[in-house]
Amino acid sequence: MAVRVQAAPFDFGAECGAFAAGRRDAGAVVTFAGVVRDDPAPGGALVALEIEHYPGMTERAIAAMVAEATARWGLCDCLVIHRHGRLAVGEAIMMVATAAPHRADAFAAAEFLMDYLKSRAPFWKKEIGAEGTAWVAARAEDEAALDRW
Amino acid sequence: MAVRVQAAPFDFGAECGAFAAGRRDAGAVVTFAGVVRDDPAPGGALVALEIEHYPGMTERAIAAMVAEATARWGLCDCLVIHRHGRLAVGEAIMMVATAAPHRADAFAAAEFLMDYLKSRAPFWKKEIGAEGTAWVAARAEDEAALDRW
Amino acid sequence: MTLEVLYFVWLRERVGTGRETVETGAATVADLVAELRARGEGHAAAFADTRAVRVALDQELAGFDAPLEGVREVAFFPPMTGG
Amino acid sequence: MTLEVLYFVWLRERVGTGRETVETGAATVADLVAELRARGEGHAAAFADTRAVRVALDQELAGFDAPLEGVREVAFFPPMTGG
Repeated sequence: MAVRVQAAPFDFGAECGAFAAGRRDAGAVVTFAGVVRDDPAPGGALVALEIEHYPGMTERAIAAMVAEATARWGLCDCLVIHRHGRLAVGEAIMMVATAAPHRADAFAAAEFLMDYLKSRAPFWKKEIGAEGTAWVAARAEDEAALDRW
Repeated sequence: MAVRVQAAPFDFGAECGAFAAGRRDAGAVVTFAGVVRDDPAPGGALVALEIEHYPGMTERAIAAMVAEATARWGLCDCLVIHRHGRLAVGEAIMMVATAAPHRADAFAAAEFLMDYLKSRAPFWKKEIGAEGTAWVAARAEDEAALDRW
Repeated sequence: MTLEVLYFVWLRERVGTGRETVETGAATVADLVAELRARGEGHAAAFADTRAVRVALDQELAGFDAPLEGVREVAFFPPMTGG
Repeated sequence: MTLEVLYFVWLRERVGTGRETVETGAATVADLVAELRARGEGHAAAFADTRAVRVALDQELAGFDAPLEGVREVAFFPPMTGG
């Protein structure tokens, strides 16, 4: 189990490779990467995303989610990486990886972690456009997604 | 969109990295890897897995699943790699990757592809143990998993 | 008509070959299976319980009641276990 | 009691600081918010609509009716948008 909250970029492919390497225990590995999408922003296209977070609480909140997912779906291993600071379009914001004996558990745990990271980990996104900035508003469907767990 | 059916090993990390690289269109990338698990087999522990397939039909069947998933969940991209032949414990059997603007679609498409690959693509697994071999029987829950789509 | 008949996995092991060319007048898959069973012990063992057998016609999954007209390749195999 | 009060995102922008030390006798988060509102225009703007505000006590999410006894750090922020 590992949780990393960092400003530095990470290499999604290398992380996936290292996470899956030599697993004899888990038949199923699921990974998710969130990427800065080329969305409309103030003044046209998105230039960058700025992510603020709450140091200390961030790590606690993610560790609690990871512990719950691990217990609930019997995970063999779990990894969460989430960046903060300024990110350009096309860069990976965060990733989750889960390993379990069977695929249904690995998928469910990854989706659970994503839903909770979206709405219960203290990160906030600001869109930086060519002519202005705007904080991203929480989406009702992200909050509603928690109800399924 | 790419489908590869091959005897040669593939590098899961490198494939994940290449698939996610520079995505400006898709905010969400989901990948799945199936790994040969250290399960009980005839004569004790599993030594290897031997995968038989139906050349020609395999590629057609997977291409049809990929086309359906792409249309249904509006995928930006999709990759399926599935090996055949002999695989050692810890080796990756197959992988799926999906990219979509939002995570719910990327997850659903990856799970759909996995469910269909399990039960509708012509692959069959044989377990090679220390003292014998046995064809893996289809699991009722894998067939039942198709009902949700 | 002339059909290429393919066998996979334990059907191949029981029949003793993965492929044979069959001359037949069978109208459906079920008719063909009845003919194949009569070919010998191996074939009879392969088709002893057709609930455990799946069929593909020209590489598309089909049922045992499917007509064979126009078909060139028939494949028999157990439920799939990929992924 | 002495509390460290933290503000994030647009609450920080409106209040004009990310952190302040507050001397208070407030029993609950709601009481504290009422006191903070009276500190000036920026604070009042930050807490104009508390439906859009979330609170954490010592880095755990809490409700506005939560008691402050024993708490050292109170953080206010909008709904989270990570992932």
